[in-house]
Amino acid sequence: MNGYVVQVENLKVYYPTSSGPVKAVDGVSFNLGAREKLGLVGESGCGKSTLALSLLRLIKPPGRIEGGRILLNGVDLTQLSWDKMRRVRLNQISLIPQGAMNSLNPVMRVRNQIMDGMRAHNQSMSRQELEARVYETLELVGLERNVATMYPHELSGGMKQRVCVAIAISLRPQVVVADEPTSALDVVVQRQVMETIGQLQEELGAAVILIGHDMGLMAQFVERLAVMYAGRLVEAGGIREVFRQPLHPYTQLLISSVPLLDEKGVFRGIPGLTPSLLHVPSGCIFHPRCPQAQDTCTEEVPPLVEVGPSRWVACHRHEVER
Amino acid sequence: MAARPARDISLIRRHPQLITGLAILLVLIVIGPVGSLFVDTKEAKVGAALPDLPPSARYPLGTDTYGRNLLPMLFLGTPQTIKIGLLAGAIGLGVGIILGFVAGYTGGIVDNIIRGAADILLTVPGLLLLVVIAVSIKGTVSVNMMAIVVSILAWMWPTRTIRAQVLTLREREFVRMAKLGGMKGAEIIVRELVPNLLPYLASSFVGAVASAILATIGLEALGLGPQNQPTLGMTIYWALYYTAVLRGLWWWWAPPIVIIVLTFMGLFLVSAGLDQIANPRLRRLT
Amino acid sequence: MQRFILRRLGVFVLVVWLASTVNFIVPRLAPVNPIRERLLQAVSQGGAAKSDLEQVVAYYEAKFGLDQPLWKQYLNFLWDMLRLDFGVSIANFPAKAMDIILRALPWTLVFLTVAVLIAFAVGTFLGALIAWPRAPRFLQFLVAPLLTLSAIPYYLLGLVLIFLLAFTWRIFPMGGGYDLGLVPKLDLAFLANAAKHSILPALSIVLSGIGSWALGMRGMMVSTLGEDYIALAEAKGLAGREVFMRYAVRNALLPQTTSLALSMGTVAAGAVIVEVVFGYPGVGTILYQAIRSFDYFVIYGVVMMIIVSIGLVTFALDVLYPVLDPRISYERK
Amino acid sequence: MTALLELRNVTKVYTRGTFVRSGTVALDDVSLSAGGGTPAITALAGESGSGKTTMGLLLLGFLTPTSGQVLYDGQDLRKLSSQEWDTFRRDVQAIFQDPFAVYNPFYKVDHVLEVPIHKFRLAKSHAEARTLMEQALVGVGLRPEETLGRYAHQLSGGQLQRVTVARALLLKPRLIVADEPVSMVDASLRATILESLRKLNREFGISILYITHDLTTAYHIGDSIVVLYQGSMVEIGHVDPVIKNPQHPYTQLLVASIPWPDPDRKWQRTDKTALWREGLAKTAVGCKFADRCPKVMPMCRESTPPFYRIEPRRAVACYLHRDSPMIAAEEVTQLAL
Repeated sequence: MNGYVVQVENLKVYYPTSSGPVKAVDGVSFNLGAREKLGLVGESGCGKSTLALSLLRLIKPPGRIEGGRILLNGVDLTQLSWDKMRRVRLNQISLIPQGAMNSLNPVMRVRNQIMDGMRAHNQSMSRQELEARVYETLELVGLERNVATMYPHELSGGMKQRVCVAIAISLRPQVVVADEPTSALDVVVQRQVMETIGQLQEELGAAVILIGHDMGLMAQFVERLAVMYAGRLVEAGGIREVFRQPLHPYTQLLISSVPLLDEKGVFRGIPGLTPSLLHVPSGCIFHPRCPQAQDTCTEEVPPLVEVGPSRWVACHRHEVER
Repeated sequence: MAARPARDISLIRRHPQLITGLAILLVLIVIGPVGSLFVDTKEAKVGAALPDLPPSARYPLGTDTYGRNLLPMLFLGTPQTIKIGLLAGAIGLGVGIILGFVAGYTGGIVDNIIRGAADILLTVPGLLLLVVIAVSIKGTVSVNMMAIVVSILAWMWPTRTIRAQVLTLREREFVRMAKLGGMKGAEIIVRELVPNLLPYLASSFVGAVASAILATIGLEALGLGPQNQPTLGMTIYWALYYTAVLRGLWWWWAPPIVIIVLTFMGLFLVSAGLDQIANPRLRRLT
Repeated sequence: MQRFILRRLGVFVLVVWLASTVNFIVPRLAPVNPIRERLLQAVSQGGAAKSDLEQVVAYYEAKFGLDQPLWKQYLNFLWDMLRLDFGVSIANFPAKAMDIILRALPWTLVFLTVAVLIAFAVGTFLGALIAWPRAPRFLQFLVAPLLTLSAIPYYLLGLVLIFLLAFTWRIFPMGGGYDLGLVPKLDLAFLANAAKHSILPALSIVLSGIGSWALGMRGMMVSTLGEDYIALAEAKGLAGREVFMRYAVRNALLPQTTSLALSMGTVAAGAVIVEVVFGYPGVGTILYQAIRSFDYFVIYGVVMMIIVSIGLVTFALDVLYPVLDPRISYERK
Repeated sequence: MTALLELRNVTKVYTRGTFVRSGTVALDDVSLSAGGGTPAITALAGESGSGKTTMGLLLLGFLTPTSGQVLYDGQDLRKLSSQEWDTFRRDVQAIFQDPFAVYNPFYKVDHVLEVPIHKFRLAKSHAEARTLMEQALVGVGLRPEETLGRYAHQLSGGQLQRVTVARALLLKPRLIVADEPVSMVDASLRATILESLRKLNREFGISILYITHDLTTAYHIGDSIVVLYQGSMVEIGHVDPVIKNPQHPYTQLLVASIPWPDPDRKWQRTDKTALWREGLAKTAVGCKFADRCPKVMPMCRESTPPFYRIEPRRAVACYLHRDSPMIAAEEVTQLAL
């Protein structure tokens, strides 16, 4: 085992529709080191949520994992039986959901929603042990003990999301997948929840995959960043390298479209429309909107090439430099 | 209103429930008048034939203790029961639309009163209130009067469903955008709300017709229907009255039950199909 | 929480008041007061109990004090209703309407509650299973038969059952509450016989009920399974059984219980006619006989008793609801 | 100089329950003017529950205040004659948050453009109406042949939002209330929409009330800014000083919580209590932010702080600035123009 807790190789997740397959994830590969904070950024419709769900094999039919492997500590999750996979969830890899608002069972107290997860994975724990563990986890996410007996409708948005975080870390998993955990929250509460996840990551030593579209949040939280566009990885690298000199034209435009404080009133967007995953453009998927597109870009699909220590990009312009 | 685009024709083709439901209902509506062409409806009178004859070539559905030929009785009775259902359903829907819109659109106290009345009346066994009313109307009840009596309790479900829809639609931004576009009051209801309500209006109508027919047959089975009309419910009442079941005259009560069951299945399939159009997330039944 | 119960109690009182008002007003609306007309007609026919009927007319005159102002009559009427004194039965004078009804009520309550509970429980569970993706596939073939069953009104299904199970194959008695020779008393033999007689009527309600409850529940489950909390439950690695029972069914049960409360009216109405079809000695048959003989006081009595008991059941369900759904009982802080 | 639209001492309480009225106070005695002389873009910033959307709906006449008045050209909205109401509708338009919700699924997207043209009689013939629509669409960077004749579900969120902006371009009202116009649109498409809004203001002299929870877009597009906290205004002034050097503790917390897209510019250290005690019951008397305020003083809990003018065109409702001159509420609203 080469120090990677998760290795994704050429993962493909398609949604068959009457007019052809929607290629939500079309051959994505990346690695996640133990205790590492990896960001997965992309705009809506780029397949990042599908990727998150596929890591826990939670793709709902008609969606299917078409190909590729997902290795968790060397074990290929795509081959596991339904029940074996169930035992891996929460135990080794857990999910912090996006829709905090109604991810909790409205008719069940917070305590039971944390306990049933733990009980599902080790029946041996006694009731007192479970109860103690619940209070301990609530404290970890900065919630008072009385929250345990409350129902979800009595909690604020931020508190609900922190209960979801508590559930996700209740069995000390090795990997936590956070699928846009704060997209529905206000900026102050967002910071609060993100700082909670950050502290827990250090204390518990779990690897975190943060999935989202907010470049600012990525800059504040993650160590390595991977950029997704229309179902494919276009760039990956250390957070500072990607921000200092983004290699892929899409990443460059993405970073420049996030307004900074010093240039008031200057807006930079990305021309054109996000491509449909049904009729994927030929060659490089970004070529219709890419200001530096050349002929080769429209014909060949640029492979993801390593241009530096764990520094990847999928763009014909960078093949030449190799 | 803008002509419905092609989109809707393909929509219906993709909904088998709606089509089978409509087909069943169409057959039931047509069976009466068409059937009567081939059979002498005068034989549906008392004494037209020997009593209690089992089905035979001459009398395909046999005869009852009154000596009435049951086949023409069925051809005359079916359209009448359906007519009562449609009439009461229409009245129920009409009242339901008015109350549903008023409650949904105005809100406040008016909404609470209407919603409260509808919910309370739904829990009360409406049939019994109808019994009290029907019993008090001396003399023979006509088919139309039957429809009116039954419609007294057919408006609650339509009011509930339409009110719920109006409440959700009213909050939608496109209503505000219409107001910003210069539209006011009634025009907003007609041009913005009603087109989105059509599937719900149709399925409420189907629901009202179903509950009206159920109530009608209930009243008639208790003998409170039109005495001289061969409606499905009355046929069953006479069959009960003359203990046809115990005497094994199955051909007297079985056909009306088959027709009634087909009617309800047709209505159910149509309303399920319409709900499917209204929100495609509901998976198809079969 | 108390405010919620008070409101539901208010609804119950309103229902009872509504029922008694309808009973009071409707006969007076008709061109000729039907009760009065029926009495005079009975008296004029003479017949053996001529003197009894004259007493009934006198009783009726005194009781309703037709000369008194309408509102005074109304108040008397309401007072009688509260005391459940529905007056005297015209058909079998001098028996009090209330006594006749009380004799029949237990029959109805027993067989109806048992049938409805079984239908609701089995139907709801079956509907939930049909909607559950990981349930056995053959369940999908149940949808069509369930649809047919739910399309048949109870009493018509009863007719079919009598013909098949009683007339042709003679497994169950043809009808009635107990064998003719027996005298109703609370011993085992009688109770067993009564139970045997109640099976077909109960079965007609159960079979038809299962159909409609299953389809209702299936619809609720389909929308519940799309919720985020189901996705998180699966992400927690909970066993399928637990996600099904404590997350999906538990939440889909809420609207299902509301529709149970709302359907009480139609269920009771259907049961009345089932009793008529089976000649089962419940309040339904009493009502049927009262209608045929235009025995008004008994009719109003039966109508009031059924409405009041259904009102009680609905009130009980309403009070039970906050127990199922915590969001209702706890006022938001 | 009377503003086109003005909220004067408006309080709005949403009540629930028929018999026992339990209400939540959305707006607490707020005064604000919009659309005055020089057409400006006023940003109205606050978190969810701060009452910013309620203010927008009040200005648009979709809600009536529990107390206080909503004035159009100095006249109370409720007293406008039907004819005056039409000119009010003509002058004040809106852009809403959810691009899809604004389109009635029954009609094509053209409906949203055709209705106002017809109702406000902007074109004499169908052909003229068509050209008006096409010009407006081109004005927001859309190709008419790819947009008109389509249903909303056939277009993307970004395209639909631009059609709504084109609608405003078409009508050229005097004031637009834009409630979170870009929050549901991807960052890459936001630029074109914000650009069109600024064009509406700079080239066509349309004042814009830009309602948002995102201070960065407020900074980039707004001229002046009003910061709201739980139904009350806490800071008001030109957008540059307020964001770069916030004075009210709540505004400071908001600015400190912005995740800057720069790995070397980490979240500023802030006081833990301010960050964590979110969602607590608000104190009845005194400053609403007192429970979370790191610099809270006894006087903050005794009475509600008035506005203090700390710069010619800037005011803060906080006792920390009690030595600056007080400023009356009516005058404060002028600062936002």
